[in-house]
Amino acid sequence: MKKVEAVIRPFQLDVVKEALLEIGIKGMSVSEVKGYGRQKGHTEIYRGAEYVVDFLPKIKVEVVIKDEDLDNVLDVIIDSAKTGKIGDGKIFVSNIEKAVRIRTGEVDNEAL
Amino acid sequence: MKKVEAVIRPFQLDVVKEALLEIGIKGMSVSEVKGYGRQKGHTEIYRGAEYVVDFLPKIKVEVVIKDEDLDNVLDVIIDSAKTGKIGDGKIFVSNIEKAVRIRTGEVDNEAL
Amino acid sequence: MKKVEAVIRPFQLDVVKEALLEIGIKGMSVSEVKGYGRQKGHTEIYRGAEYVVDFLPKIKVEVVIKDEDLDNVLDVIIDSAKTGKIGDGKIFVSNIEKAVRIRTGEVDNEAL
Amino acid sequence: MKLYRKSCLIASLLIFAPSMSFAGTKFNSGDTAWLLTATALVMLMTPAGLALFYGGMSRGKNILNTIGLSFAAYATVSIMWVIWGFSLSFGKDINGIIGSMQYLFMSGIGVKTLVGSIPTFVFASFQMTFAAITVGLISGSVVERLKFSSWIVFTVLWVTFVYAPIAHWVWGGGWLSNLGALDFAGGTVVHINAGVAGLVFALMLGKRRGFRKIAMPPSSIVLTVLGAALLWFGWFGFNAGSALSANGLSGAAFLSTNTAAAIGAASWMFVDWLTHKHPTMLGGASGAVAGLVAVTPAAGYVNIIGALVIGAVSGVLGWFGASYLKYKFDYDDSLDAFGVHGLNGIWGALATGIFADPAIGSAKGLLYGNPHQLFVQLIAVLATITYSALGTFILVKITSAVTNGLRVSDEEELKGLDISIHTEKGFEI
Amino acid sequence: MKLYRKSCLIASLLIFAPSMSFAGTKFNSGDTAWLLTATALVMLMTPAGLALFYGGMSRGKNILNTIGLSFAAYATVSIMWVIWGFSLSFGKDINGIIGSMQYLFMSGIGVKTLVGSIPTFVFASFQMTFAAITVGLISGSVVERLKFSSWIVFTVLWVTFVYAPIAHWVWGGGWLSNLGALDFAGGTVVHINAGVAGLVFALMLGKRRGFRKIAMPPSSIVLTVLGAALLWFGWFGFNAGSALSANGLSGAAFLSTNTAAAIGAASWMFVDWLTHKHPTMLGGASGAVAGLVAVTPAAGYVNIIGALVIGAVSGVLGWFGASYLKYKFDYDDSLDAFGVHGLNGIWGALATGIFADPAIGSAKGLLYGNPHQLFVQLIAVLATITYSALGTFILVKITSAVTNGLRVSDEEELKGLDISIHTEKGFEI
Amino acid sequence: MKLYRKSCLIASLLIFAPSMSFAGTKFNSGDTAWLLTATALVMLMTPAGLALFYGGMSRGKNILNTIGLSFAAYATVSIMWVIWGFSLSFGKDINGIIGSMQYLFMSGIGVKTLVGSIPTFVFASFQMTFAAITVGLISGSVVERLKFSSWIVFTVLWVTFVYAPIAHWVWGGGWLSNLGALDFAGGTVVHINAGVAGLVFALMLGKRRGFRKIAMPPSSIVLTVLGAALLWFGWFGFNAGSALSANGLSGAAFLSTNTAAAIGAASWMFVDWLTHKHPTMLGGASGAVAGLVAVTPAAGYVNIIGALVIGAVSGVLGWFGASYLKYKFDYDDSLDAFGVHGLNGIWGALATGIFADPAIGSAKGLLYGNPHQLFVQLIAVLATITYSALGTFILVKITSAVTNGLRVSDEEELKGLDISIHTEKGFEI
Ligand SMILES: Nc1ncnc2c1ncn2[C@@H]1O[C@H](COP(=O)(O)OP(=O)(O)O)[C@@H](O)[C@H]1O
Ligand SMILES: Nc1ncnc2c1ncn2[C@@H]1O[C@H](COP(=O)(O)OP(=O)(O)O)[C@@H](O)[C@H]1O
Ligand SMILES: Nc1ncnc2c1ncn2[C@@H]1O[C@H](COP(=O)(O)OP(=O)(O)O)[C@@H](O)[C@H]1O
Repeated sequence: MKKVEAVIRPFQLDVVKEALLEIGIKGMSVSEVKGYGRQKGHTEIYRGAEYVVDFLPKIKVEVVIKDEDLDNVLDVIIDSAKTGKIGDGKIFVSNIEKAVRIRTGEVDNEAL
Repeated sequence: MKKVEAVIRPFQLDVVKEALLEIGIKGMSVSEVKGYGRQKGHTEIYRGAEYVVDFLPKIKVEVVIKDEDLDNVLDVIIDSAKTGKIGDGKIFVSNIEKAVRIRTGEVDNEAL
Repeated sequence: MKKVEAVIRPFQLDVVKEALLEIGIKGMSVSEVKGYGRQKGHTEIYRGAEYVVDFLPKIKVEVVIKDEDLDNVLDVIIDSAKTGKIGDGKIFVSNIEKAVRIRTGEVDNEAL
Repeated sequence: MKLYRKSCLIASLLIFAPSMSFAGTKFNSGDTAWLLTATALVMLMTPAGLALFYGGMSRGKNILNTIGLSFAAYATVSIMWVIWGFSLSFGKDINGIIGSMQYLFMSGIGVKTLVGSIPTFVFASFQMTFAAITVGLISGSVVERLKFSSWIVFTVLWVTFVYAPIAHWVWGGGWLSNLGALDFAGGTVVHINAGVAGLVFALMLGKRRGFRKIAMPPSSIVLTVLGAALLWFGWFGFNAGSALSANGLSGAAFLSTNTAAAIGAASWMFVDWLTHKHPTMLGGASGAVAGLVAVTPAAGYVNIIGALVIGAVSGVLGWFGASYLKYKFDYDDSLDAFGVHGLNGIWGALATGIFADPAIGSAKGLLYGNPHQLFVQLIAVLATITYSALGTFILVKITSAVTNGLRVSDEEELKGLDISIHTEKGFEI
Repeated sequence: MKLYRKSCLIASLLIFAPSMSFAGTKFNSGDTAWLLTATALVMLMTPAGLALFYGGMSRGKNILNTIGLSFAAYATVSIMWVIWGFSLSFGKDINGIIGSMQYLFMSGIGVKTLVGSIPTFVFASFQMTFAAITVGLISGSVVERLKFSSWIVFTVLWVTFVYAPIAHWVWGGGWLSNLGALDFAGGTVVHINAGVAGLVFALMLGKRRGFRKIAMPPSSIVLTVLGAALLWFGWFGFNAGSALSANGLSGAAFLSTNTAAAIGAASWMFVDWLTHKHPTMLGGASGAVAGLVAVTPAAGYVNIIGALVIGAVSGVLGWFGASYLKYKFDYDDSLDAFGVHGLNGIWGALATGIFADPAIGSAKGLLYGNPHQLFVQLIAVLATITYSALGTFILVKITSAVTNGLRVSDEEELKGLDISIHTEKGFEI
Repeated sequence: MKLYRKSCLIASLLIFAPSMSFAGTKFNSGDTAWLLTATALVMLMTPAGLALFYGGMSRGKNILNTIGLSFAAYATVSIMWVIWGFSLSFGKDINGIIGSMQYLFMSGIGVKTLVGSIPTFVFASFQMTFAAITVGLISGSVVERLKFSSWIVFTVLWVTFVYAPIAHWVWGGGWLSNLGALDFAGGTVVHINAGVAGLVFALMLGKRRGFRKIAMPPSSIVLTVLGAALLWFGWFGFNAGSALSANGLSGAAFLSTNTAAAIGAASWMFVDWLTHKHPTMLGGASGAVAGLVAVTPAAGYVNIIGALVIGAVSGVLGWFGASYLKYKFDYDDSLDAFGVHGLNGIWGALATGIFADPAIGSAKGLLYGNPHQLFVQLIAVLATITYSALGTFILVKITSAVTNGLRVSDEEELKGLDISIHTEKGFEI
């Protein structure tokens, strides 16, 4: 199995989620992260003190999938998360050795 | 070393933590995630506008362990995180190539 | 490519970020986690009810890098995140099989 | 349009005001004490009550800007009121249309000048808080996308050219004073006026990006409920203060106000419960405000049964405006200034013509054998709607020209107005 | 039980009220101004002060519902008060037990009807705010697990069958009026009554899931402190308003109130510091409320030294109730309505019998050579406890039958009442 | 230094007070009603208004402690005021330096004792709220690093040895009473005094760890704006209440207060806009407070044009103090008690000497041909600065000795004072 981690723009989450559901991905976990990259942050000013906030709010989507779904999933995420402007984010793929569904004890592909 | 990532119900965290401590796991990192899966979300209503919130609050426990502890850890998490109802969550196992304790520079099993 | 995950003290983030930028790392994602380990937590008291809060706020820095940068990155993080007191945190390294830049579709080292 | 009773009262008082002094028999320290208090209460409504009520309903990225619109409205109106606003509204009548500039910078008013039994300085302060909240209410229709500069320009223009004239016609001795319409504390001048202006402004401004497509969860219903509680609190100053004295009429207005707010909250929550199987706190807060709006023109005229009916209907009406009408006609009156204030302002003005009880105030409504009153109320409502809609349309056009458009950029809207306009965050906890 | 002085005063005033008019010599605009203000201040206590004080103490998933209980209590009581509540409490006495229905829908009361020097409409509004907060206080014992429907039904029943009778006995010319007990602003009718009712209700309802097993961190001590500050502010209306006039007695009550609150806050924090080595802000906020409760019956009777002692003890007593007694006897009086209000209501009522200084009010306590007063106070306390406990027991049983049980389901409790009951969140920031 | 007019008035009133009674001709229920209200309004400023204004500006880990400093200041001063503070300030004058201990524990004051037309109990309560907020303001300079025990000790010492004497000199019949300086509601006694004390305290305490090196984002500008709105609301009691009666002078003070606050908000935001291209809401809130500070000594003396100028300058001055001066001279006046209150207190005191209009109050400023007044104001300002700086210096030294240092440990500062001092969190939502 593969874990696909996609760091995307917060406002693209709904689109990405729908796109994944459409190709039969039934579960995922998302979390809020702060991203640093080429995209510029903003400046906050409080009584003259300026703070450059260069970490931007991003959403990390984590989805563990069967090996054979990988290309499909990557395509779908790229398609749905892309706006073409700096800051669209990245996708990272890593290997998952084992998966378990806690409720039933099912393992690996069965667990997804 | 292995990284065990368990996505569990927020209210099970204390039980899971205690169970891991009991088998000698001395460190872990947890974070809040929103999970999408078979379990149903809820609807929020604001002046007639209904929002289906289908991402549910979950806790992700990340613990890096020695290879030989894996089975034990999996058993313990499954046991302690299980309620038997949809939404109990998943466990994913991946490989960790290197670990370092920042304070001392100790590496790998020594660092855990 | 390697993914370096460093769980560090919240107040060290700025130092770590600057140190990574200096060695040419141009992107990273950080998130808030709660860490359990040797470092002691605190007690909260509300009308006589005491709650031991043993999960401490930590920051997880995730950065995906080229294989050849690994040692350099580890050194830099250790250097910049270290205070020498219990609770400085850990670094974990794992393998990344594929990386994609969503905006351009560039892959692997190009995508970082 | 506080026409018949109060405005006539005020108008006549104003005429004689300069000749009255502390040495005279009319000054009353109890009335003055209450009006000072009432003014402070109404003041609180704008930068605190309304700010939180609206702020809590806006998204987390816009909460500060939403609060800022109320805050800025209050500050801006405070300044212009003492320069020309008060004079325009309450200066010597010019052809029934507008007040003279005699009170520019409050000139000619001293510590001994009275309006009725209270000092003119107190009366002017009290009236200022009404002008301020009226503009503040409009902001509910346009939050989350309006430029801050446009808001300031619009505020200045609108108070000058829409609010001040109507206030003059109704309360300053203008042409509406003689029509005989009833408006105890501002159902038409304040609520219909603001609701209609909000609707027009919202239509001209366009919808928020993603309206009805993406979720727009309120940043904090807790703050909205707190805001509603502060509005309710301040409204005692608004309505019971409009008696311009501390007596049985203030007491009647006070109790009617509370009653209508309470049953408005209950009825909105009840409709929630019926239609969605859940009573919402946003519904409760909104219903209380709906009841307060509806009872505003009626507070010093109706008895308790009148207040109960007015309030009960108001919750249903507000619910209808905010949860149905807006979606049916697909306009983005974002926080329902029209749905809640416009509709209930109209209802309250008409209801005053129905329920006015001569045992409370000195007027008779339909139920007490005076159907003419209802007709007069209808005229007043239509006049206000028409002038407000037209005036607002023109002033929004001018504002747009002056500030080079009305909307923030798409990118700013996406990022949130707190950061893009104010370079600040609402919460960092 | 504002028996001896104030209730007698009120009772006699009520008898003569209908014959008084503005033309008479008794109406006073200064008193009326203060009572209008005081009523607004007390109003603020329920949907804002208490709502935040309690809301901040409940968990994040229940904050909105907790606020909702106060809000709903205020709205519900407001409605029923003008229909039958005021009449039941202050209508013509029937056998010393209850008021007649003569004031149903406030009938027979006009803008010129007076109670003492203030309009009856103002008096009725003032009294309404007391009834509302009394119910609101009870909610502290039962939050985080009670069904919303049960709360509404309980509120209606309890005000009708427990609050209104006691208020009548004490303030409406009922049998307790002649006993000679002192209660300046509601120590027994409000605080003992609410505290005891809360305890009974909590015992019948059962504990929250996980009580004493899982951490139940307050959602926001910041909001709790703000709530306490608003309660403190409103309490000036509560206590100094209970003089029913603006004079030296109001002033004495005002200063005693502030003093007791301040030293209550200090003493609770001090005990915190002693026992846990840390002064908590929740302790400070709670101690202020404890002091305010304890001084309520005493405010217009005691001198500053009395107020200092009453307040100093109150902080210790509240701490004892909330941090010790509850755990010792293992009942889930969740936000300590009994621990803070019940205990301090009792202490305040007895302390009034000890410290009443004839130089302030017109009564003498134990320290001024009148041990009998303390005995009378004890009787009043016991009577209130007994009736409140019994009445509440029966009404909770009825409520449970009517609403098909009192508790939300386990799953709803786990999810939090904000989402499960209201389909809303408190914060989304 | 409310010298010339008000303090003389108060001083003379105090002399005759004991002989006045309710039976006399002087007691006025309307004035009393307003002063009761005004006292409640000023009370709200410290544990709610200032607490939120400051709390929202501090970091999330220190918000509760910051609120706690205001809360504790209010409670502590409330207690010491009725024991010895009031007597020290307003007891029989001893050599123009200090009041006698005759009113220890408020002894000798009864419900019929008057000051002017209001009961002494009301006057004492009103004055207490001034003492409390003055200390509270100082906390803005020292938050996020001060020990709680040091704060309590400092509060007791400072009110006793700095505040009470100055209040006596100016308002209690002391030596400054005869100087003829004008201070309507406390520009010198309250604002210069607090601002200077804050600066001295901050310099002695040292900077926060990481000052100017790490980001210190405010926990909640939303709460800061709410706090500013509550301060604004309460300030009507502060300034209009300082007329000690409900009349045209109160009305003038009310309107001037509102005007200066509004234009202060506007001018600070405008400078923001000019210098940073963005108007900030923190600037708006701060500017409103700046305007309120500056108009405090002037409120009952100047006309509307005076109020407009005073307020417009105040926003610029506050901006300059908080955004420039502090960084230029590199001191950590954390929330700008000196930058906002100190500077604007000075400006307001001088401006009163310039703009005092005999048509409003009974004094003439420079613009009305009385340059001497400005000179007198300058003397008053310098005297206050000198005494406050010296006194504070000594008392901070003593405090440090008594509480074994002033600062929390580095580790506690890093963790945040909410957890380390109070074992609590501000928010858990
Ligand atoms: N090397 C990296 N490791 C982990 N996350 C990264 C890395 N580089 C970028 N990111 C994440 O991707 C986000 C987008 O990157 P950015 O350089 O701003 O734009 P783009 O992806 O369009 O090139 C960043 O905010 C960060 O969260
Ligand atoms: N393929 C997946 N990849 C990552 N996380 C998943 C995946 N499937 C489910 N999850 C996580 O597991 C949680 C529980 O899954 P769900 O299908 O609701 O119930 P169950 O685990 O009982 O089958 C989800 O909320 C989500 O956080
Ligand atoms: N086995 C582990 N797996 C994952 N995270 C860990 C593990 N052990 C420690 N951590 C993380 O590292 C943090 C620091 O660990 P701790 O034992 O407190 O101090 P130190 O790193 O100095 O030994 C913990 O708070 C936790 O977030």
